[in-house]
Amino acid sequence: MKFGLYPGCSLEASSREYLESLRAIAPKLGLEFEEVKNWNCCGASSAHAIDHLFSVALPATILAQAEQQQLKDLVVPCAACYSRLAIAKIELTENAKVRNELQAKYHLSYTGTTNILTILDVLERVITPEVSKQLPKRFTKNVVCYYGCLLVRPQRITNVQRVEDPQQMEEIVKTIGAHPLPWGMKTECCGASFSITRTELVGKLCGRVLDDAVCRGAEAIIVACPMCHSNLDMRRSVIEHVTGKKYTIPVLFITQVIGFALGLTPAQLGMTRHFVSTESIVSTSV
Amino acid sequence: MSHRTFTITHENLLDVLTNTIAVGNRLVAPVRRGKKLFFRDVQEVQSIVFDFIQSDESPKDLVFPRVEPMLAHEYNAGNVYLIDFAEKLQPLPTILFGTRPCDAVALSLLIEFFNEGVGDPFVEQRAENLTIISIACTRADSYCFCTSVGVSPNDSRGSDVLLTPIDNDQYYGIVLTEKGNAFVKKGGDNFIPSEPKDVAQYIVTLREEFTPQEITQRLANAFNHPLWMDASLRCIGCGTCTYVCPLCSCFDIQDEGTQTKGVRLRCWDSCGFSLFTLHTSGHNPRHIQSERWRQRVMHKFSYIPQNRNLLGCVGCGRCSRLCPADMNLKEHLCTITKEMTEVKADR
Amino acid sequence: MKEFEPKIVAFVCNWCTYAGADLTGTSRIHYAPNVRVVRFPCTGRIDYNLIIKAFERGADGVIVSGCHPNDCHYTSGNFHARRRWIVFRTLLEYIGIDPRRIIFSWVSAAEGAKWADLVNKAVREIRELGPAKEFINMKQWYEFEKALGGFRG
Amino acid sequence: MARIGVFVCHCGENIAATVDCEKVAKACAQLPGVAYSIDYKYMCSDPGQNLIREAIKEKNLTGVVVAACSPRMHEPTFRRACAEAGLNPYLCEMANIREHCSWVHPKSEETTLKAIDIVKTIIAKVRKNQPLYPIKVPVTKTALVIGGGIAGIQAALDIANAGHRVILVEKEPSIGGHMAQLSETFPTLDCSQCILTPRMVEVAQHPSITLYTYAEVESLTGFIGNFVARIRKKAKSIDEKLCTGCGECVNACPIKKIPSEFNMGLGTRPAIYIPFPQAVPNKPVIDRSRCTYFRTGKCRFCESKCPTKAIRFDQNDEVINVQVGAVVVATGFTVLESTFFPEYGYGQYKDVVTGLQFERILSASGPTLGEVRRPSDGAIPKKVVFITCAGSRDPAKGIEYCSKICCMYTAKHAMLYKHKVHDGQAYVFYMDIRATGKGYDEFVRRAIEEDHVKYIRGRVSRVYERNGKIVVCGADTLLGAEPVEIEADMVVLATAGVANPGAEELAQALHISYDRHRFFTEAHPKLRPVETNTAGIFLAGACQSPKDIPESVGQASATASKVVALFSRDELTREPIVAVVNRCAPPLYSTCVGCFMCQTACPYSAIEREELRTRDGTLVKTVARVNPGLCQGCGTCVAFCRSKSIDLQGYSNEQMYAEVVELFAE
Amino acid sequence: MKQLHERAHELLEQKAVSVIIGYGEGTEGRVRPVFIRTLEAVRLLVWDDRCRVNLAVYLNKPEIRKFGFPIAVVSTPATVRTIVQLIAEHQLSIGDVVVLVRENDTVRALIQKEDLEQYARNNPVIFPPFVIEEIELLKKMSIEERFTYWQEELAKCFKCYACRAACPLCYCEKCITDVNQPQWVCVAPHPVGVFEWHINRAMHLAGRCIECGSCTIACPVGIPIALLTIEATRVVKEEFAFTPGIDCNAPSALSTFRVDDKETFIR
Repeated sequence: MKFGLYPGCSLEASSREYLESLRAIAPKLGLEFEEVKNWNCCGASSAHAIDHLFSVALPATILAQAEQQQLKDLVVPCAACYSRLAIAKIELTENAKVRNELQAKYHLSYTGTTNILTILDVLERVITPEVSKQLPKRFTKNVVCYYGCLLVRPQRITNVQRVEDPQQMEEIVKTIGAHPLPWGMKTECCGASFSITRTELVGKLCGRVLDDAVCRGAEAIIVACPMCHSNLDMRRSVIEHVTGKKYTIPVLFITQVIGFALGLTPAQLGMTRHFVSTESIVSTSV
Repeated sequence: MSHRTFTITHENLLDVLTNTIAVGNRLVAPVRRGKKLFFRDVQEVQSIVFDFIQSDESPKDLVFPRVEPMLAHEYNAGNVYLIDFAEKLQPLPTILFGTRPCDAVALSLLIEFFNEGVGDPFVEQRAENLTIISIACTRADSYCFCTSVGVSPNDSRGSDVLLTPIDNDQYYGIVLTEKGNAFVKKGGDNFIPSEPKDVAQYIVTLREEFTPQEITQRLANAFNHPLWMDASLRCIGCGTCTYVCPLCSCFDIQDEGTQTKGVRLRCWDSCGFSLFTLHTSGHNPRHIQSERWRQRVMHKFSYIPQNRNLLGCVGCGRCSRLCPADMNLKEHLCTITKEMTEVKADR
Repeated sequence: MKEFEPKIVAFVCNWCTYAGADLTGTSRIHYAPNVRVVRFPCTGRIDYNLIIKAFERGADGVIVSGCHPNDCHYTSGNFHARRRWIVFRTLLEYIGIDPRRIIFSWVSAAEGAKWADLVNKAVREIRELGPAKEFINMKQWYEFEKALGGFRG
Repeated sequence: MARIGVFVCHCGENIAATVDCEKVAKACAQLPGVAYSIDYKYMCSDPGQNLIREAIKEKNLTGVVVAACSPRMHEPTFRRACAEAGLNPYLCEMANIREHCSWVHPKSEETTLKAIDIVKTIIAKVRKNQPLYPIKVPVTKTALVIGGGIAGIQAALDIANAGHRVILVEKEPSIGGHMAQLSETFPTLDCSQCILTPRMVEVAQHPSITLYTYAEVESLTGFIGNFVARIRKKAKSIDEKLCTGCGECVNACPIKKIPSEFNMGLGTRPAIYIPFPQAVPNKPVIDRSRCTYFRTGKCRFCESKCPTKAIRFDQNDEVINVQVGAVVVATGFTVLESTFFPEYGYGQYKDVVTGLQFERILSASGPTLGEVRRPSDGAIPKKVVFITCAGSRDPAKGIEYCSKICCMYTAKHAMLYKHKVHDGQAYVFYMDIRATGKGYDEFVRRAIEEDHVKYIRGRVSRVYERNGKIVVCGADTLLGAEPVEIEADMVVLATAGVANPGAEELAQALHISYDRHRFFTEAHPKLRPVETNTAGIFLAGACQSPKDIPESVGQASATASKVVALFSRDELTREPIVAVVNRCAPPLYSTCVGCFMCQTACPYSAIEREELRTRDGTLVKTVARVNPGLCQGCGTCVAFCRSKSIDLQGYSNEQMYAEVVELFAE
Repeated sequence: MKQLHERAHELLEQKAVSVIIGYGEGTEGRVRPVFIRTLEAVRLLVWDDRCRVNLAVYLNKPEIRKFGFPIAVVSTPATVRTIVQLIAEHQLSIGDVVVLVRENDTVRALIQKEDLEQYARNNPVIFPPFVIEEIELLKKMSIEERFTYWQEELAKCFKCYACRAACPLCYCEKCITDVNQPQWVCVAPHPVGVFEWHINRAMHLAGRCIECGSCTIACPVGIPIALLTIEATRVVKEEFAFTPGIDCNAPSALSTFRVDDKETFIR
């Protein structure tokens, strides 16, 4: 199965392991990716707060390029990038005014033929019951799936069924043997880009997430967003400082746990790059 | 000019017509409006169309307009005042140029019809002021059937001047009436006197499909023939055929106005309309379309000949050309002559 | 020369605008005398043909007014009327008749002042537009007839 | 030729001050058809009216125009005067030269000319007036009440007590409705059942009331005074005459675990059941969808235990047609279930309940016998959070309106909880407290001040379960929007009151209108709050909008008085201002071609289909017919009809046309 | 054409229909409506690009109805929509008409509601280029130019009512123009009478016109008369999202409403 791919900046830098693990599992699942050529910033976290038209123009450039490459389905692993691209697509297809302005100002043309998919949409398609039967390993951990905000919201854009209690990630991890637990922080905010400006706040918010995960007996938190990951993983010391508790629970990308079940090594999956040790997972899984 | 026959070049003819307008005559001639050809008031002679087989509209409303105000009335404080438009009518001297001979024949019959008996002051006054310059037919199409109804492509009846296009962009003309003479006189040197010529070679030949007598005879006993129904199934009941017919003369009197003031109008009507013969009681003696179609054919080809010894048709073919349902009168008449032979009256 | 005084006819519903115009009266609010009111049970009853007739007979403007949406005495007559007007207005414009000559409005039984205001504005606006020339043109066939001896296109 | 009399009123100085009335009268005298024209100081006075009466007789008038004030004022007066003189009242019209002329223009020539214009147009109209005769419709003096909740019960009793017959239809096996489910009622805290039960019994025993429970109205045809209702009596599977209500069968039923509707799913019931102990009628029904016998063909335990042999497995639904003169719709409402709320856990947490469920928990006859115990583990909750406006006043959820009763019952819930669990803590999250009723605000204050219920002004963003607790995350907007997190044992959602699931279908069956929330629409929000737009159909209770008990009862009595007023006459007389489909001579019979596109234009569903036949019975065509009993005379169909086959009496095409044309006649 | 002949043969042989309304060769290369009632006559049927006139008009004609339903009609997409609209307007019932259509080079017979509606939905009426040109031309005009344009065009009208007769949706037994109490439409073909007639025609077809163009084809004096009803239908489509002729149960666009219909023009 071939998909277009828009990695975005995080996947090339702070969350390299996300892209590495995705590229690592791809051949085993029969996935092929064609990267959008000459891609630019999606504008996440700041553009939409400054200039609406510009915030659409940035992702629109990417969409126009994807369309030129005739990429029918475009995977956007980063939740923030996904949100920007999906919003831009809706603006471009439904808002004639914006479309015309963009055309006039930036000479962008996009007809809406490219679909935008989250990483979950892709995995859901390729991890069929047959695939799950043939996995060399099983990831039999108690886990909590953490969606954060942008994967599911706003509902108008994402079309997620149970917006406060999504199930997509749970269904995927179940197929590789994990036991997803019900919990309360599934779609709470991690603090996202406040990580830089108000690190304490991120500590507080992520603390709640970790607290709930731990007290439910989870052994790992599964994420599909580089921002969520870095806040829960990289900011662990700040979190512990704020809450005054210690947490050892590792935070894994969904691509990593799948890679694990596919028999890939932690190094192949970039697990060695994590701040919080993933040893507990690696050593005990079968 | 003493001769009754002449020649004139196309260019000179246009000059004459321009001059006619300049001296205050009204010139009506065939002009195009979109894809259609109408007789309209002409200011620029360049707009006159010469190359055509038949116009879409007939020139009949020059004498029998589609709307004719006949009188106006007013009620005021117990008194009624009347204005008779027949008295007020002052038609401009009008040159009708470029009609086909069949139309000229039709106009003469129409005028004759209206002037029968007490006469019709409206038609009469208009006819008096009308000079008809017709041009003989050098072409015809399959809808034309003048020769079958006793009219010829260069019929001179009804025309004041009859022109025939001959070689070298010239016309050979015959002056037929005093009015025609007056017209030619005003044209002065442009008209070159000529000896009478035989111009038959220029005139289109049209096969005679049947004779008027044949039709009239067949129709006399054909009232209840099933052919009427079969032939008129596709007729949708509009008034196109009657309104474009140069001879159809049925009209409807309409009053417009209020309690105190109004005007009486004479408007065209059509025997094809379902309301044409509707009685107040709700009864309609011609209640289906086939009966109306039969009426139209019978009227033109049986009743009029019986009463007036002429046909109500000149074979111009407009009704067939313009019929939205392709009701072809010539074809129909041929069928009648062929198929109605054995049918006896079964009433 | 005397200023052009437009003739305007107002088609109003009995329950809202007619009552509103009554209120204008009881409130003694003066307004321009150019308008003549025709009372209908409901705006839903107003036939577009009557609007045409008014113009043909010499109106320079027409006011059509009834109950505000959701206030119709018959619940939905005004909604039906509104739909009819949307189409009628567009068609008139398409055929070349200035839609500004027809003024549509909602005036409730409580809006006496609005009625006076509506009439005054309508008179002012139509005065600026001048006589309804489109319909005057159409009626000229009558003069034409006298001059040329027959109406023809 | 018409002989019209024109009577120009001076109205003292009201008209005469600015309009030259004499001139108006003189001008009108010149018009065609005017036989008599006069001005007078006060036309509405006795001498004035006499003037008209005399003129009608002496001048043999065929029409009357009174140029005076607004027809909305005195049209009935002058029409009556004409009738007294033997002239059909509908041949009299008024020209409004006061409100529309003398009062709004200064004294001037122009004002007088306008007055003449106004009178002229009305004369033109009267020339085309036709005599009309009031429409008389007989009245069947039986009322159909749909819904046996407190509103339906009250309406039925009031109508029956006025001496009329009532048919009460209830779709559940027992009457009582939501009120029967309530524990105690605000603001007096009297027991709901205790005040309701006597009324239920009264209904059952009333000689004028026929009660059909477990029955539904399928369709309604006809019009005011003359409806025919089709009622489906669902098979109860018992012979009610034989059944004594002993309950042996209920005990015998092996299927016990069916969630009880009456207890809002918190308790269970068997397949043959009496919904609650005080049910009326107190006889069981078999729920065929759950009964083992009906599902598998075996069992019949109940039959074997029945001492009177009253079980009837072979009973069929019975469909009856009843003739009624009026219909009261009192079908009530329902509340949103907790599954509706994503942020409150989609109903997945057992201890997040709706207000109605909490009523059952509080109720002495409820699943916990009145002890406050939470559904998940039966523990007594020590911390209960009440969330008001769950769904209500939330445009994003599609329920913009206030459900009206939640503030009060939440205060009641919190109070009753505190009364039963003395060491418990109750929190109420609220947007505003709407306690606008007699004793209502005092009641809420009591909850706060005496029972120490903690009211927190703010919305709850999320509820989730953790370690057997329900964590409620919200904000206290009175404390600077500080986030609040409460680990509660139980959460009660005051979920929005919404229309019943079948409301739309019922409205369509009855031909009444409903709003976009599917609540039935009243004829006028202020002046006709209990009538619908369909004459003869009335509303009571929460089917129109959420209501508390006193309001429902009040509205039910109001409705009853409307019905009784309708039944006080043997015949209804209606203004003949109705639309009529034309008839003409054969073979056309009518110019109507039966496109029936007018049907949707009619707000009253008054346009029916009528088959036109020749004398020998051959069908000519099917055309529209306006039912004069239903038509209210708006004329929308008239303007719509392409072939002008419908006309409105009193505002006919000829009349309106004449008026318009006359305006411009010189 | 061969398929059509086979189908027609089959229908007549099985007595499934009383008559087949189709196109046959006319005069001067024109096609004309033909009414096939016998097996021998089936060969007269032709079906090519000339077959544009909407034959549904004959379904309203009493003489044709007398043959008895079901009747088969050789149909263009516009004819199908017309038949659906006639069903919606209670002039025909499902099963009265066997609708012969061309689909992917085969001839199909549509009878059932779903089939008719599906075909109608999938096969919109396509305007010939000159109509689109004319529409664009009018769009660009100022209101005064449009007035002049229409005055010139309508001046040709002599009220032969070919437009009415050719329109399958003008089935009233008494047309408004024939109503004289009161005289809504002046009978005379003077400018006022002509204006009244055409505005009424457009209003009456608003939200009903299938845009088949039969009226324009029929007009003997060449008025682009369909433009008016096309415009009326355009407004209805744009303002009320209503397309006629695709739903056998649709009510009329003008006898229904939405509470949020546009009212920017109302004060």
